[in-house]
Amino acid sequence: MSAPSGIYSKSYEDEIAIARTPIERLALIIGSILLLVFPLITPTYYSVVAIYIFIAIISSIGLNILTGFAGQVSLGHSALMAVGAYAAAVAARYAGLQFLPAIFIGGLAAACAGFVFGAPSLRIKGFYLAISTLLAHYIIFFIIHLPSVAPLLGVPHGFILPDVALGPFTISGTFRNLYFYYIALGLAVFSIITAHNLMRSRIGRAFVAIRDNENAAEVLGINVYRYKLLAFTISSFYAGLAGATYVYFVRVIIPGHFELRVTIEYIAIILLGGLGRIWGSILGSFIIIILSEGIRYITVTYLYVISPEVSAYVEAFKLVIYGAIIIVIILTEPYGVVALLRKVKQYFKLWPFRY
Amino acid sequence: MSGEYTLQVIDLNLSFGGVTAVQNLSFRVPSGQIYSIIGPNGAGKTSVLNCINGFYKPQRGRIIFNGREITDLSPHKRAQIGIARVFQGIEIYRSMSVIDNIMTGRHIKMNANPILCALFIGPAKHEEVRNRAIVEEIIDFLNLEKYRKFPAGALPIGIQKRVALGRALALEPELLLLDEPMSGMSIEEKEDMCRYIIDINEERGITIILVEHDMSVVKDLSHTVMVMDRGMKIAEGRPQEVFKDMRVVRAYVGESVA
Amino acid sequence: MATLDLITLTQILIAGALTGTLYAPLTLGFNIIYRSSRVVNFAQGELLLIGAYVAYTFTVLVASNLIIGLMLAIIATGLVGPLIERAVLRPLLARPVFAAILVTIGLGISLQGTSQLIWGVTPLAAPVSFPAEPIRIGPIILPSVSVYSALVSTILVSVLLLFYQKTKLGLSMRAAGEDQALAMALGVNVRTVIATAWTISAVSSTVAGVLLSGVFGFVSYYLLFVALRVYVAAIVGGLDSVGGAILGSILIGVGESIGGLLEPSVGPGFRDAFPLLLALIVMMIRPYGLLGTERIERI
Amino acid sequence: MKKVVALLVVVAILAIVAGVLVTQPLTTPAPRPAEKIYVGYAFCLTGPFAGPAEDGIKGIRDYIRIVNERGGVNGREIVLLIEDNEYKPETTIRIFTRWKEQYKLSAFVTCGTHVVAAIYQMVAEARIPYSDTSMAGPFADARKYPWYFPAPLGSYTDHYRAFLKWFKDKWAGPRAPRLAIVWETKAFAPLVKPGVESYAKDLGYEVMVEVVEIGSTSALEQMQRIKAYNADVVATMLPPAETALVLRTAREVGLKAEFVNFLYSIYWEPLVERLGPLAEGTYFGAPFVPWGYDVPGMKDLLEAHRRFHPDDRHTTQYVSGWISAMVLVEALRRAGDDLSGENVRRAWESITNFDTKGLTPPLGFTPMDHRSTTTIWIWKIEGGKFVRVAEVTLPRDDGYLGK
Repeated sequence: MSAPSGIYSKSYEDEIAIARTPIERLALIIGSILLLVFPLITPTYYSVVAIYIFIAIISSIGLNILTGFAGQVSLGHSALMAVGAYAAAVAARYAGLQFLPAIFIGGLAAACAGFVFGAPSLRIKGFYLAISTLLAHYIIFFIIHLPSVAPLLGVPHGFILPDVALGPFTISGTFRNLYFYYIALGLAVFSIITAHNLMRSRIGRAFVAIRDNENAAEVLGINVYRYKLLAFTISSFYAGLAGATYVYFVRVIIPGHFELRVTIEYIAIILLGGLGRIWGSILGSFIIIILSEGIRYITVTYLYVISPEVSAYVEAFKLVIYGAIIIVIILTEPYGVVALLRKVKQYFKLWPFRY
Repeated sequence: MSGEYTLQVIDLNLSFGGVTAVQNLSFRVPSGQIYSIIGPNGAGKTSVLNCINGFYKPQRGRIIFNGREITDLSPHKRAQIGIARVFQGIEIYRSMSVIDNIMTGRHIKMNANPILCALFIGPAKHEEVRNRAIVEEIIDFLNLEKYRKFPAGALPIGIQKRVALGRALALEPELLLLDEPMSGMSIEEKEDMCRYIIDINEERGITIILVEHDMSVVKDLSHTVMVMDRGMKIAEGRPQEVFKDMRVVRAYVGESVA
Repeated sequence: MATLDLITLTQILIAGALTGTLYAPLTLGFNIIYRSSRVVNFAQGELLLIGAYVAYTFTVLVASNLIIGLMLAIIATGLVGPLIERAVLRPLLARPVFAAILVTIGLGISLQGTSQLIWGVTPLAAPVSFPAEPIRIGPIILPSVSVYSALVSTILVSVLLLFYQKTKLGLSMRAAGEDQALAMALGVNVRTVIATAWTISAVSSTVAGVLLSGVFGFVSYYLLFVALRVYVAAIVGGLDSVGGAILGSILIGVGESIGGLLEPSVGPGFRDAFPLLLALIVMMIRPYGLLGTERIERI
Repeated sequence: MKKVVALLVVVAILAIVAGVLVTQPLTTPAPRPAEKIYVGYAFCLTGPFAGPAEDGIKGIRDYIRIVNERGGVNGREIVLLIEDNEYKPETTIRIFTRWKEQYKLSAFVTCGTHVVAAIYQMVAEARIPYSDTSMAGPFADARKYPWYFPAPLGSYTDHYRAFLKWFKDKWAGPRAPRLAIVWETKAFAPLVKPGVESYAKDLGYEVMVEVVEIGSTSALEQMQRIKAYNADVVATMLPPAETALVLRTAREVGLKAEFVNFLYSIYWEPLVERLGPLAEGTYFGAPFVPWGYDVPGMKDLLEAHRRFHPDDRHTTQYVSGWISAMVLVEALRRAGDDLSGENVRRAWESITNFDTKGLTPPLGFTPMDHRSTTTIWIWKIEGGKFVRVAEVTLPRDDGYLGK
């Protein structure tokens, strides 16, 4: 069903390989080359947008693991990104850690926080759980703003992170964005592969089992609470990684990076892309960021030409369109763009014979 | 296998608020048997299974599995020591493929940690492949080859029930709880299911507790039948004997008659 | 800090409870949509904003009489609510709940833009201005807007309860609130129920918008910040209970007051944080909210 | 089939969006000939300060329009790039990166103190003078932030300091005056409060501090504490809605004290109108005149307004935009033909005693100090009008630079 006829796997190892058909392999190679060459042949602005997309992919993969796979709704994702970002920033500033160890520390710190965020999931379910994570979000921000903590973290006007250093190489100056593109790409690929592996292993299956039916999962010997906590922890690791990478990119860490609307945006990304699919996170990040960036660009470029007096109205118009497109996509395909693409794939697989 | 009885239920009492679901119930399931529980709707059959599984905490009573007291054990621990369950409703994972559904049943037999899983190297990968072979064997046993990669939710009900059975088998349990495995099936599907149940019991030596409404099935399959009514045991014995008992017939008045 | 005497404490608690009634209509609006269709409406804040702007339009620009203007505003939003539902949420009936959530997010963004397109970004006059002089009961000072909002909330809830108890539609709504599938099987027209829920929600959001803008004296974008508490209030009270919405709102108000009282000793921002801690504790003890009913899962 | 059609529509929309995005800069060659001057305004046209910003951008645009009509700066036309930064740092970063590539920016202007915090480093690396509508003290320290020029309207801290100095000078009470600072911890106030607080203590004030967070609906406890404290002055550092809340609650608890408010929350006619009696008698410090104030510099402004927006709202924020555009144009004029960021910055720092014909006190910058002026006018709201009650000149004291 998933592979065209004529594709045989000689062993189970073959079957679980990532690219199985020649077409898939070709696509993988061409895609990799395109991604590697992209920043070299386009203006830096596109690399910057791409970096945002990569970071969104990392973070939304985390949210998708929690919400899409394990079925636990969270409104605390941006707070976890903040925890990761602040942990990395503190590690870099006070312990002098380099980029990779620092963002790793960020991921771990967020994972620990996520473990705590998930604690209520033993008793609280569904939207109630979402609100408990929302409360956790605000409590984290309250702590960050406490007079005894705030100066240490440079809250609220932020402190500057050191340049990204990889071993003896320091990345700064003119080509900073270019190098950072590759770093973010690498981290995004790392996240995609690890998440893909996790989700096809016993852990991913346990998550889906919990999402679909907790009782059935229990009788299969899955410790539901433990796996929910694990889902929170793993999800938060990606959130922390994304948060840390993000602040390294923008150089300054301020609480304003991680407001609630960021969480909402990530929820939109995974819902739009497709819940419970790693591809959903990738496509969703791509669409949401291109959309918000593109609509801004088009409205500003073309509407200001018509009349320079319309400033605030252009912005309002932009919001209306952005919201409307999200609505239209979901009304067209409630299961997200991934489901839509699968239908198209099926359609063309059978083409020109329809039955 | 320790002892003669795989499961002993002693003086079980369960109530919700003021409503009594199970009352002073004791029974023993001999090892290697198919033990059926029958009774009219609301007799408390499923509640008993839920107590054995650990979903309901009885107010009083003990449950002993293989000589070990499990009354206070959580459901997933009970699964880990060898109690599997197929639910009355179809509770397979609809979005997963048939293979993944049954692979999920192998959960307790696998133990790679998250980091190994994320990197998909070494033990994690070997484990996946090894268990996959066992799953293929179960698929083979239940004749599910055709549907291996279909999302389970898209399959006919009869096949879905078979997948659920396969998933339970993947646990390699000692005790299998089947809650109305035949409901909603055609005659042919029922016949198939009966054969699988007998094979599971005889070839794999798995003790089975069967809750079923179809009396002909119960008669044909069971070694022992227990009859419940309003939370109490009203009869127990070999199928032929039990069905002669007048109380049983009375319990079924107005219900599907044996 | 001045010594905490009984009068101050009473004052704080009463004022807090009254502030809570400011949130109550909005929480109610959120709650009703959830009850009728299990949709978590992330556009509730935007409904509030639109409601306040519409009220401004009718009271300041269209009608010279305040009461007539407010009536017109309520009618207008009461029509807009179900229209929104019809346009974007109806097609998702019986589709995944998550899709509905995303649609409400998109709806919120669009409504925000629409409000800006129509009413601009300059603060507009509040539809109703409350007297700046407080109402005094002995030594206790109560902001007039809080007192009026308590009054309005009481009326709103009474009317709603009457509607629930006495009308057939109300009965259907209660039935649908308990169990949608069952209600459908019993011949309840779920579409009508959901449309009615959106009407009620839009109207009570408008009422909330009028009251809340009265606190500041003008209508603008900031009303969205206020709306965030609603989710917490709804959860504390219990999502499936009308009484819970009111109780939750009041508790959040009282929590804010107590937090404000303790702020000098705990730290800045405790006024906002304390209700959340309170909510977390409530959820730990009663995971389905104070007045919510726990659903026993059938296995 | 319907699905597929709908899908195609969506794909088409996305393709157009992506297509325009990709092709646009390629069709317009990136390095443009230098006959035009490009200045980028990433402004908060949505968000909590959208109202003032919208008026401010009109003032800026009208001034630049007039300059262009009169032949531009040194014969070059100024091109204003305006986009909405949504009051968010990340949006600003994307806008800046794009402009930087598409145009040779001579200056970059944003809106929002937290935006400055997040983006300063990036703009400084691009070596482009960076200005802003905000005037937070710490960034005015040119030793630390050499590329940043706060709005040429004093600094927030100085606005409050000038008032405190003036109030202290006329204080005749038997005890030290008591100051209550009401701030929020999430937006701009944390950058203002420490400087004001330490200055007040230096002046001999007794100080207490209260917090009213953004989004509050009640400030009863705080105002009661302030009343119990017997404060003589209340300094609010809050956005408009919270300022309104505080004024109202103060009235309700019967708090009798002088209020000195944040200029962006009060120095704007629509807000004063909305607040009505609540705003009466409150103060604020601002080194620029309101709309229609009778000074020579107002003539051009009124004229421009008459021509470009005959029916439009006339506000103080328009004036502030106009003034900041004046300073910008002056810097560009002094930069001459070399419009590189370095040179524009040098030119900007060479401005001394810039005369705005009464719109502001004389403005000036030095390489060490980017505060435009430390002469602050104290304004009082009387009868819904802004009345100038005093002029206070603070010493350009290094000790307070960056606070």
